[in-house]
Amino acid sequence: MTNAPGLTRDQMGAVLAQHVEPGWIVNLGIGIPVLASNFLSWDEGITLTSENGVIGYGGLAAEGEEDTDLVNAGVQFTTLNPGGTIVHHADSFALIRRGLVDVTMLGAYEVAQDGSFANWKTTNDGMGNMGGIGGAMDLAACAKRVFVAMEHVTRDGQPRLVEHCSLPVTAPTGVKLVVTDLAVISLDAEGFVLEEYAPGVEIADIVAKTGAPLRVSDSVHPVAV
Amino acid sequence: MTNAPGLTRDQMGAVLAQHVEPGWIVNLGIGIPVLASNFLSWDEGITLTSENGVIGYGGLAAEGEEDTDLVNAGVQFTTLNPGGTIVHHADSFALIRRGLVDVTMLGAYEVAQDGSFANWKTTNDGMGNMGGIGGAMDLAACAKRVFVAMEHVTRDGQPRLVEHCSLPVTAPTGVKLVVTDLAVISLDAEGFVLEEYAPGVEIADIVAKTGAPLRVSDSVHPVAV
Amino acid sequence: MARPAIVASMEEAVADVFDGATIMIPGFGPGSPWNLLTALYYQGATDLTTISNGVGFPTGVERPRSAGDLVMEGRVKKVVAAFTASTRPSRAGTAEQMIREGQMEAELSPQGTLAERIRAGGAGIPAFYTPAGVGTLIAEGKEVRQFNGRDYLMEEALFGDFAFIRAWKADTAGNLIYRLSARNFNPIMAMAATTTIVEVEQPIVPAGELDPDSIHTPGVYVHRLVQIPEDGFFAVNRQQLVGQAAAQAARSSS
Amino acid sequence: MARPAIVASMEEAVADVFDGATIMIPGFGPGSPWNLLTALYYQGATDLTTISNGVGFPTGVERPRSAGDLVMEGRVKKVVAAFTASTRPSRAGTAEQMIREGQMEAELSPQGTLAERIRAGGAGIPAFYTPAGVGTLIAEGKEVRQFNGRDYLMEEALFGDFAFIRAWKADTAGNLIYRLSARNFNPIMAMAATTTIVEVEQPIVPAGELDPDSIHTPGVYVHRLVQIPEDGFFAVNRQQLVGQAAAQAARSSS
Repeated sequence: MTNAPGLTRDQMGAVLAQHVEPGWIVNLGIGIPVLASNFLSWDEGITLTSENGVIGYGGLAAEGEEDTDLVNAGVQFTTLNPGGTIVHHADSFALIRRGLVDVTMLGAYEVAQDGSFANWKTTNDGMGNMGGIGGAMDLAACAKRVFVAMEHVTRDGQPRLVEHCSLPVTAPTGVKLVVTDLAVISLDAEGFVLEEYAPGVEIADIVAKTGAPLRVSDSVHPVAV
Repeated sequence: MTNAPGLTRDQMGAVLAQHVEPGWIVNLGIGIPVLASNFLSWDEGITLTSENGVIGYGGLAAEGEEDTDLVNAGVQFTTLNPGGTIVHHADSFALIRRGLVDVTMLGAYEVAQDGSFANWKTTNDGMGNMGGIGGAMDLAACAKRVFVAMEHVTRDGQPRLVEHCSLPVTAPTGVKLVVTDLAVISLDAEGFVLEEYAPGVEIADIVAKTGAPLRVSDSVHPVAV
Repeated sequence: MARPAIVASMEEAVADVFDGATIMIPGFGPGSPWNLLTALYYQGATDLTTISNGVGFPTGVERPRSAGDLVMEGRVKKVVAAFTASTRPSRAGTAEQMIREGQMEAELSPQGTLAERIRAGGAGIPAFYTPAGVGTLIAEGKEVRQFNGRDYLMEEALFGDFAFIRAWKADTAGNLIYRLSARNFNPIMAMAATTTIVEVEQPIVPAGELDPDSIHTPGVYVHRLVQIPEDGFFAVNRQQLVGQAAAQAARSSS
Repeated sequence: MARPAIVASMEEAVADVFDGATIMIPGFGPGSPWNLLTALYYQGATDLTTISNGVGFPTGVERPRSAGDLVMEGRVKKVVAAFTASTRPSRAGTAEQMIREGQMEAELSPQGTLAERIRAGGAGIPAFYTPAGVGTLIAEGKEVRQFNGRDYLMEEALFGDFAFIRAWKADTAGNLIYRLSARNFNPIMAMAATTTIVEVEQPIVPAGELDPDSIHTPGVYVHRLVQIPEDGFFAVNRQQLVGQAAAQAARSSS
C-alpha cells in the first residue's frame, strides 16, 4: 500500500463483498479476493466454493483449530459451513464449467476496457507453456461474471486499467467490475465507468491513473467503508 | 430348448463361467449370461459389475430377503459381496469405456465370422433410432473380449452363426467365444473354430447348422457339464 | 439461488413444468422419481421431451404414474433413451409403434454414451468422443475421428429444463445421498438441468447433519426438495414397483 | 487383477517404477502421496513425466521428498501442470529456469482442463471440448470449434503408467475413502493409470467394513495398497507439510 489516501487490502475485500448478492455462488481467488470471505455470510445464502472441491467453506480456521485436511484454493486452513461438502477436482470444475459460479474474484496485472484481463504470465515471452494459470482460465471463461481486485497502478506508477492488455490474457472478455485501492470501476460495452472512489481521492487523479477512457457514472459516490 | 440333445440354459451359463479366469472383471448381460453368476466366485478374485453401477455383486437375492434398492443389469434383486460398492451411471460406464472389463457376456441374434454380432434390432428397417441397445454397444466396443450365448439356430432352424450379419450389428468386431446349446465355438482371424460339442451332438450336425465355415479344433472335446 | 426451497407437496414441486419442457428422468428399477412423475401426470404438461434409460411403460393404475403413461397419452413429443424399442419382435409396444409411425420422435443412444452425454451437460462439456457405436447404424451422421489409431464418434451433451430426482437422504442445504443401486442416473441428472427437483425418502435433516465426505449430490445443484408423504410411493410400495420395473425390463429385453 | 496386493513397504510399492514412466501425482496441500514420493526419490527412477497441479517444490530435507526434489535432480523430463512458473517475476524458481532453458519439457493446462483430461483418461474418453482458454495463448495449436454459437477448445485425455494415491481409509478389496479436501485429484488420478498405488493413513480394514454407498474410489481401480508406517508422513507431520505447501503456494501466486 504505497497509495495514501486509498483503500487497504481488507477494505478492498469488503468492497468486493458489497457487490455480491444473496444466493450467489462465489469463487474467491488468492490474495485480496479471499479477504472478501470475512464479509460474506453463508446465512445470507452465499456459498463459497474453491477449486479443490470445497463447496460451502467458511472463514479461515482459528489458530490451533486447523484441520490439516481442509484448505481453500490458497491452501490456507479453512472451515466448513453446516451443509458444506466436498467433491473431487473434476467435479469441482464441472460445477465451474457448467456456469454455476455467479462471480469469480481474481487478482490481475492488467484489465482492458473490453473486459479482458491478464493474470497468469508476468512476461510476454511467447512461451505458452510457462505460467501460473491455476483455475483462472476455467473460472474466467465460465463464471457468470469476473470481479478483479488489484492496485490501480504498478509499482512504477503505470496504469493497470488499459486499452489493451500488454500481457497474455487469461480470458478475452468477462470482467464486469474492478476494485482497486483508489476506485470501483464497472465495465460496459463501451469500456470503463467510474462508480465509486476511495474517500479523499480526487476523481481527476483516478482518471489520470487510468490508461483508457474512463467515464464517470452519474451516480458516482464515495466507497462506503 | 427345442434341440435335444443339447445344453440347457443353466448348462450354457456354467460353460460360460468355465471360460472366465481368476481376477477377471466380468459383465453379464440379461438372459443366459446372468446364469453364469451362479458359477463365478468372488473368492476366486472374480468381480461382477453391472451397467447400473454395482461393482462386486453376488448371487440373486433369496426370496424374502430382497433389498429393493439393489438390482443387477436385468433389474433382478441381487446381493453385494463384501467389498462390493456402487458408482453412478456415468462412472459405471467410465469403468467400461476405460477397458477394465475383461469379458462382457451378451445374448445375440447373430454372430458373424469376423467377430461382429447383432443384438439390438430385430428388423433391418434402417431406423437407427429404434432398438434396444442398453449398454451393449459400450460394452462390446470397450471390453477386452465378448462372449456370446445364444441358441445355435433360430426357431425356424436358420443358422445364427453366419458369414455376415443380416441385422444391424452391435459392434463390427470383438466376439471371441460363442456358447450355444450345441457347441462352444471360438473365433480367430479366419473365423469360427469348433472347440467343444454338447454331449450326444454330432460334429457334422453342428457344422451343418453353422452358416459359415467351421473349422474343427485339433483338441475338440465334449463340453464338461 | 444457492439454497433449495423445501416445498410442501409433489403438486407444488412440479407446478411450473411447462409445455415443451425437457425432463431428465432417472431410474433403473430403483431410483425412479415415482411421486414427481405421478404429480406431473395430473399436472397436465404436454409436448415434453424425456431423457431416460428406457421409454418407460405405463403403470396401468391411477397412482403411481410413470413416464410411460405420458407417452401413451401423446404428451411426449420426443424420447432420448438407450431403449426405444423392444428387442423381441413379438413384444413391440405402443411407444414403439408411435415412433415407427412418426407420432413421437426418438433419439437412441448407447447407455454409456447416454450417461456420458448427461454428465457432459452437467459439466459444461459440449461434446466428447467415445468408441461406442463405431461401425454401427448409430454412427450414421456422426463425426468419426481417430485418436491413437482408433476410431471414435463425437457425441454431444444433453441438458434438461428439469431433472426429477429421487434421493434417500437430504439436508436443508440440498445435499443428497442415494442408496445402493437407486443411485444410477440420479447424480448426473441432478447436475444437468436448469431446475432440479428432488423427492426425498427419509426425513429431510438440518444442514450439517450429513457427513460432508459422503454426499453424492452437492446442494448447489438442487432447487427444490419435497418430502415423500406417508401415502406416497417409497418403502412400502417399492417392492411392487420394482417388481413391475423388472417385469418390464424382462419384457423389453431378450 | 481384480484384488489389490497389500505390500509391506513404500519401497516395495514403487519398486517397479521404470525410467521414462509417466506418474500421476495428486495433492493440493493435503492429499499428497508424500510417502510414495519419498520412496520413489530413493528408488532412483529417472526420465519421468509427472502430471500434477503444480510442478512442486523441493522439500529441502532428507525425508519426506516431493516431486520438486525429482525435478531439481533432473529426473523429470516433462511436467504437465496448471502451474509451471511463478506468477511473480521476482520468485522464479529453478524448475522455471529449467523449462525456459529447455532442460525440462512443460505442458501447461488450465486446472479445470487438467482435471477433466485426467477424468477423461480414466473414463476412456480420448478428447472433449471446453471453453477454458479460448482466445488465449493456451489455444495455440488447438482445434477451436463452435457449439451453439460458442467457441470451445478440443483437449485430449491424460493417462499415467502409475498413479500415486493418498487415501484416508481403505479395505482389502481396494475401496478407498478420502478425507475432506485431501480428496482433490486422488479419485480421478486413481482411475487414470495402468498401475494405481495407494498409501493408506488408517489401518486397512477387511472388505465389507466400509459403507458401500460411501466409497470414493472402487477397488477395481487399485493395484497396490501400502499402510503408512508409524514413522511415515501423516497425521503427526501433516501440519508441517501442509504449512509448507501453503507457503509454497503463496510464494508461487500473486
